[in-house]
Amino acid sequence: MIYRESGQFKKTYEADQAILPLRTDQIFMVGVLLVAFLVIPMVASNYVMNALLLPFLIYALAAIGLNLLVGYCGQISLGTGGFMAVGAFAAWNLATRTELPMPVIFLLAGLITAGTGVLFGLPALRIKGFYLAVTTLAAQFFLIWLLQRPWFNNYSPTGVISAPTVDMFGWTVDSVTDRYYLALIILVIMALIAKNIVRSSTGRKWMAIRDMDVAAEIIGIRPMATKLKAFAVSSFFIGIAGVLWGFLYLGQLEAEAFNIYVSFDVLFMIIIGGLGSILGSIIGAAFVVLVPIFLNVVPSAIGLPLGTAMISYVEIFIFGVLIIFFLIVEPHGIARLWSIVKQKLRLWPFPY
Amino acid sequence: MAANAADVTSRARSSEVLLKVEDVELRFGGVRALRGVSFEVRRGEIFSIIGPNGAGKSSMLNCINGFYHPTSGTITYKGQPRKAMRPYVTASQGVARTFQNIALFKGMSTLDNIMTGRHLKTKATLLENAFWFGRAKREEMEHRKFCEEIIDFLNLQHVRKTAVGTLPYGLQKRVELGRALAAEPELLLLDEPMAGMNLEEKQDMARFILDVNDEFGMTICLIEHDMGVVMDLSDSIVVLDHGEMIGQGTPEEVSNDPKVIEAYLGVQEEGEA
Amino acid sequence: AQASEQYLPSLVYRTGPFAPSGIGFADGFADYVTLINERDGGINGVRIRLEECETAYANDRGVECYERLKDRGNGATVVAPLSTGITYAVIPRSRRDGIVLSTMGYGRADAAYGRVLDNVFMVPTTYWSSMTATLDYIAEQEGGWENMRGKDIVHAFHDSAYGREPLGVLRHYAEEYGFTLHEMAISPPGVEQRSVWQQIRRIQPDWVSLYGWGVMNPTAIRTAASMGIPRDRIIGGIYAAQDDAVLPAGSAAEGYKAVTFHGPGADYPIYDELQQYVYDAGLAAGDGDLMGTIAYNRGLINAGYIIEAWRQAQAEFGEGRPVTREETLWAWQQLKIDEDRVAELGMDGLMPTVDITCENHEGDGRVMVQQWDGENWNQLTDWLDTNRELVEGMYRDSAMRYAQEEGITPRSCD
Amino acid sequence: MAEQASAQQAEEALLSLNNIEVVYNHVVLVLKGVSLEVAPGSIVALLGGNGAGKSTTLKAISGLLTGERGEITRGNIHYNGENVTHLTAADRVQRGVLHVMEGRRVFEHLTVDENLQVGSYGRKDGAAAIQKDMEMVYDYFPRLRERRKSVAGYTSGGEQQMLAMGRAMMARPRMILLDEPSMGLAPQLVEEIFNIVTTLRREEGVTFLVAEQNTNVALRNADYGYILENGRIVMYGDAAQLRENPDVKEFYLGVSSGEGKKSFRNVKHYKRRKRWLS
Amino acid sequence: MMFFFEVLIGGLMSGIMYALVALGFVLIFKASGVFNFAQAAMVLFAAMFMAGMYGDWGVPYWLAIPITILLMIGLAWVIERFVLRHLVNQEPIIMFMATIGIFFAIIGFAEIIWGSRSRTLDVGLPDDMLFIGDMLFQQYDIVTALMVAVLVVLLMIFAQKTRMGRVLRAVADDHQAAQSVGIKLSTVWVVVWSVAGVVAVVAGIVWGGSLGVQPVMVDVAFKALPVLLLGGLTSIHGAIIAGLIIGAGEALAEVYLGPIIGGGIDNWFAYIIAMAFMVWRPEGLFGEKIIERI
Ligand SMILES: Nc1ncnc2c1ncn2[C@@H]1O[C@H](COP(=O)(O)OP(=O)(O)OP(=O)(O)O)[C@@H](O)[C@H]1O
Ligand SMILES: Nc1ncnc2c1ncn2[C@@H]1O[C@H](COP(=O)(O)OP(=O)(O)OP(=O)(O)O)[C@@H](O)[C@H]1O
Ligand SMILES: [Mg+2]
Ligand SMILES: [Mg+2]
Repeated sequence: MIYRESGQFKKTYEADQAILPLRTDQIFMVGVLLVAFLVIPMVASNYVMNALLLPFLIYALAAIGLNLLVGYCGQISLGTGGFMAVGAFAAWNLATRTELPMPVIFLLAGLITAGTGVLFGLPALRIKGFYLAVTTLAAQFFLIWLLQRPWFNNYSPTGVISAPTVDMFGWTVDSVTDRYYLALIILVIMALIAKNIVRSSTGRKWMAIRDMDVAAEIIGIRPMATKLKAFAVSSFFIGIAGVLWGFLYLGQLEAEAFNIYVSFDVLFMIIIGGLGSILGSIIGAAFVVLVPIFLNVVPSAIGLPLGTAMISYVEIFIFGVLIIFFLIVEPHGIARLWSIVKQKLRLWPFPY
Repeated sequence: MAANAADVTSRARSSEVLLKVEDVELRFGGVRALRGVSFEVRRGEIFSIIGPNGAGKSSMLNCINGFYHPTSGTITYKGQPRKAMRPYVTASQGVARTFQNIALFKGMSTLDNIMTGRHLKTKATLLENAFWFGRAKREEMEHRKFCEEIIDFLNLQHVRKTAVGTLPYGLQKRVELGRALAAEPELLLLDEPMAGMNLEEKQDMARFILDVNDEFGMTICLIEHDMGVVMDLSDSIVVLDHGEMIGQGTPEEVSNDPKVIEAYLGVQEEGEA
Repeated sequence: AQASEQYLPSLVYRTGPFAPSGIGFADGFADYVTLINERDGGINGVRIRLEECETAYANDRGVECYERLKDRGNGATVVAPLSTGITYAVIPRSRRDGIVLSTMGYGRADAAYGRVLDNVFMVPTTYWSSMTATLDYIAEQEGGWENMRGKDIVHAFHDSAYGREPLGVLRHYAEEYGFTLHEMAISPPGVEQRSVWQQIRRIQPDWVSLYGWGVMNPTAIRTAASMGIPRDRIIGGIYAAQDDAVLPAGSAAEGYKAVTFHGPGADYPIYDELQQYVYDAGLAAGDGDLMGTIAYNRGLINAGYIIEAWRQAQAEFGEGRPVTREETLWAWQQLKIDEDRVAELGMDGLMPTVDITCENHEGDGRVMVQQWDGENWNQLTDWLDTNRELVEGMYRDSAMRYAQEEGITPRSCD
Repeated sequence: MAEQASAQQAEEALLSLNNIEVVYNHVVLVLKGVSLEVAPGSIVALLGGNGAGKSTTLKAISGLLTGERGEITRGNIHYNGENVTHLTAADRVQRGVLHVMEGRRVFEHLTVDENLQVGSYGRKDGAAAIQKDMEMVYDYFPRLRERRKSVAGYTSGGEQQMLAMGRAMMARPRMILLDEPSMGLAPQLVEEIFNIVTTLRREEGVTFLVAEQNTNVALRNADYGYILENGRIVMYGDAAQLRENPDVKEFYLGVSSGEGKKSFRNVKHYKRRKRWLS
Repeated sequence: MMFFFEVLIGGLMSGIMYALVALGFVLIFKASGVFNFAQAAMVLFAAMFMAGMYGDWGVPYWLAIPITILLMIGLAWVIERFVLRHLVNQEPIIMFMATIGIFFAIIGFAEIIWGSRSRTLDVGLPDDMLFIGDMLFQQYDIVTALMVAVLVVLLMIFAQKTRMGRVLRAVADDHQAAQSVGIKLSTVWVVVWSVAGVVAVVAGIVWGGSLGVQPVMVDVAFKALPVLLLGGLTSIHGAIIAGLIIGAGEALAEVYLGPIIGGGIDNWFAYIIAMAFMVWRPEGLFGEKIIERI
């Protein structure tokens, strides 16, 4: 019985209500954070930080945001790319047109995205399920179109714009390590916020709407307010992720780059990772960011004589197969798989 | 349970009419689910609606809590007549209910389901929740305590953290009752709370219902097909058939009403469970 | 062996929505490198090690490729990002790393003004330059600028910054010469354009400038044909000049014109050598049926520029060893490839000459007009000169604004 | 001992479960070795409290576990002499085993009529026969006839329950697994359902395995009964015999020795259950 | 005025082309309650095989098309066997996700065989201008419209006149209950996916003929989705009618509204039409009513 919960009695509801009630999990989490904050910056190469960890952290943030909406509130959205773009362009315009300090810009960009999210969430009162999912594509296509209007990129001839350097409370976030730290800190804080929200009454209301909106309404939950709140909070997260994507990771912004496939990628993350799980969002982001790169690198690393194109085709194929495979093994995502493993460990060495 | 039912003035069955249904008519296209139904529910009583399948019992509850809107007729609650209003408004006025086809939040644990019942009593804002400070934490602990009492009361301790979707049917019914109780309603609508239970479980359930009614003076409006239960628990009964009210009165009156016997009860087989 | 190899990362897009254009380029690029390695044993004996990385034309994957490859081998010295988006993302990175960016026609047009971004090169042309030449050609067809007054010119463009990029030049000319410019946006990806071309048909334009990308091009040509708009009055911009713009359109594309910055077809000495050293040796990168296509030719000349720059760096800093980033940068900053050198390379008429100075990172920007006859691209004009005065002013203004935003002090070129 | 009994009767039984173990989600062990058998043409009742595993047992028999991520990890199921443990649900229906699931499960978007027609999906005996059976169902449940053109999703709970039952009858199965058929039905209809059950058995030789909470009615109509607690069979025997068993009387029939029926009002506070085994 | 009609008719024609793709979605939604994202990939897959067999192997079209149809049936079988079967009774979003997995797997597979170069696909549909009075038509459109009309009639017969329609709806409503009455989900799914495959072949021919066969063909799906929404996810004739509405609306908006707000607006305009409409009628024009009961 490696993973034990016995012997850990909680004396207060507070302790039971904690984010990680089990000692084992607490130690594990502290370990992960220590590694993330201390070990990785020391050992990871520039490439790993720059091209793998940064996008991973940022996508994880976006995935958490989307999971709040889809996984917790049950409103499927395919507009993530569009909302990321709103965040990014809002921040860029604020940064170039005003003198506001960066942290304020980040916050405002998040709020602007939240507002946009609310606007496009309005139909959700009437429209449900896949119908809603498809209507959110309206947001995706409209927002990208809108942000391509020259005003939003200050009449840049190419439509692509360079992101300014981020300056947080006097800390110039310039080197790779700096950018990694900033993304990590924001992710940790936001993940904590997300966790707080979902374990609170707000989170329960969302889940109630997700599981059965009519019943939720009958026990007194206002569907509109609750759904819109989910759209707002989710978009806030996604907007911030968009800012980080442009400002910290790519260093440039281009509306077209936040296309529908970005939305799908983020949706994969939460489904592969686990709907309705903050941890799942993070695992899912790791999966979707890292697996294709891994698949892309492996053939040449083991000396398979495949051309670039063939590697990509195979990569696409295997990626599709892996998605299916994971869904079949555990439709509720890797996070659920993980908790089943924990349950098994609890019973170990007995099978059931 | 907390003695938070202070607003219930009298624990005895009072003569105050809590709910008055007048001439309610409900139509779905050609289907007349309710045809001119009128009755009164007094504060603190256990009131039952019975009738054959498809008589319009569930529809009546749906009208009371605002999920359906009567085509005509009025419903007066706490002295206030009302027309179309959304169910969540009704809920905020102290009406809670359980459903015939279980309507639990399947992906959530038993505890969370019951906690959602408390949500009308939470004041914490989104920001407080996000940072887990101020009212957020305090309220959470208070409600948790309250819900734990309900869980104890309903004997659900062992499934506190289990997702309700996989619970057996009978337990789900109990969780649903818990969720409704958590709202500390003034009027509790129960739609076949004992369907799918065996006798022992029904006895427990009957006990719960009597207790909430006795101890907190909660008014209860019950639909049930088990006549044993209905006759034993109810203070008064209405009988519906094909949307029409065919009988009304105390259990004795109703069970001796030939019209009711013909339409619903059939030849009385005493001892039938 | 590795130490004596010159490492060359190649960011390609052999998959994704724009793969049809990407494949030809990647093949040409790789085949040219193979040719140099096989025929000459490399540059003065320094073999070139090419490594491809698939970007699928996506910015984030491009960045990942850049980061993955930049320190491989003995270090990347030059990168061709092959997409405007990726270019923007790697500009700051490449400046930090001291790596040269070779962006052929795409990317930041204002990088052509060399004082601000010293490591980015727009060789051999930009949208702006090429548009001035296109208008010149049109005017010439109409019998001189004086006849342009009152003419209707449609710019049918990919509704994105790419398509809008030449608008500045067009508007400038429209005002100066009094023709009417109709701006017709086509929403990407452009799979259905009927209503746009119905409008264009109604205008009865004298000329149509087409700035499409990907599937938009063939669809535009097909739809135009179905509306009876004469194809020889449609002139594609440099990225609407693609074999994939005309082939799927079938016979509808006959007569379609396009501007390119290189000669058409495969009728150059270098192709004989490619045949001999690359194809016959079974070393070709692709199926071998893309030789002479526009994308392939672009791959060839992009590789040609890169290798010429290395050659010149070796000549300056010592032959027979791989050159460093600084040396490569130096070489690019004075890259000169004159007609004789082009001929020596076997690319006479295929590759435009280059003359980089401190201030001018483009060269003379010359392009030519080609026409599709249903089978092949035919050269219609010789190299056309571009309006240097206009575009260089535009480059400077834009670059200086960028420098100010970014806090870059433009270097002195005196 | 259940195992022994089943081994002896294995030949005669239409259906026999042999030491079945069911696990949900790879971790939750629900049935812990259930063995039972059903003789052809008999009515067998499966009793037990909430969560005892009745529905799980029926799903194991009909092959509907897979959709719930459950699997049979041990034991086997024989139907009509054939090992059906690993057949698909549709194959079992084809062999004549039909499952009326708990919770109604009608096709919400189809009308009552259409639901019944879908019920006859596997039949090959022509439209006339199907039409005749539909009339038969409507004769049993006149309430359904009134609502035959309504979308099933909008019918009342009891109407749906009748529909589920009627839909199963449309398939003309050899064996029907009924999961709480009386749930939500008015008292006379409960009787009616069991009348139908006995009629079908008598006239068509249909075999029934009924999971039922309404112990009284179930045992009155059944030939044989099994009592399931906590995933195990804790008691079995002839229905009549079970009805006389003091424990069954107290816990399932509500008649504790001598006192007769108690009013629900007078039941003692939350009596803790006594369990045979656990 | 003439111009208006020309735009209108052009729009209607494009709408029919969108509807053709939307039809594939409708079929599978009808049969499993799942929005099949892979439909677009199936169109590309079919087109790549037809064009590839013709271009690389010299197989004539009259042979390549039936082979491709067989291939689509094989594909349906594989998908059922290796994907759907294992996801019976899962929530729709999970199955939806799986179809995205299928999307990648089939595109990857087709590209492994045929690469991602663009190819032409010209099965010889007539492609000339046609003037009726002053108005300009295309023969290609007329042929396409006829093909779609035939297809729709056949599909409606398939879905409504046979028992199949009822069975499909039953399966979509509740997989488990359908199994419990003896419906073989595997058969139903193989049949429906095969039919959707055949629709994909037709769409592949029509769209491949106009765009060439290249990866971006999958983006046509995004034009078909608003049509799907507006028509209702379950309605075959809805797809056609909505196609006409969306096609006309989009074309008119592009011409009369686009220039005012600056740009090509047809990408999102159709979605806005669909969305606005659905706020009024959440299940689309002819979609199955969403049942809300408690
Ligand atoms: N899908 C599932 N996943 C996990 N556990 C499950 C699942 N379905 C049922 N269970 C568990 O299996 C046990 C038996 O459930 P089952 O539904 O068979 O009981 P039952 O005897 O039918 O009860 P009831 O009379 O309330 O219907 C319960 O403890 C339940 O929690
Ligand atoms: N939304 C609706 N649309 C159409 N008909 C409806 C709707 N709701 C209820 N009905 C019909 O109204 C009648 C009454 O239904 P109701 O659910 O109230 O019955 P009930 O008395 O609760 O029966 P049961 O005991 O079977 O639950 C039924 O015939 C039902 O089909
Ligand atoms: Mg009811
Ligand atoms: Mg059960």
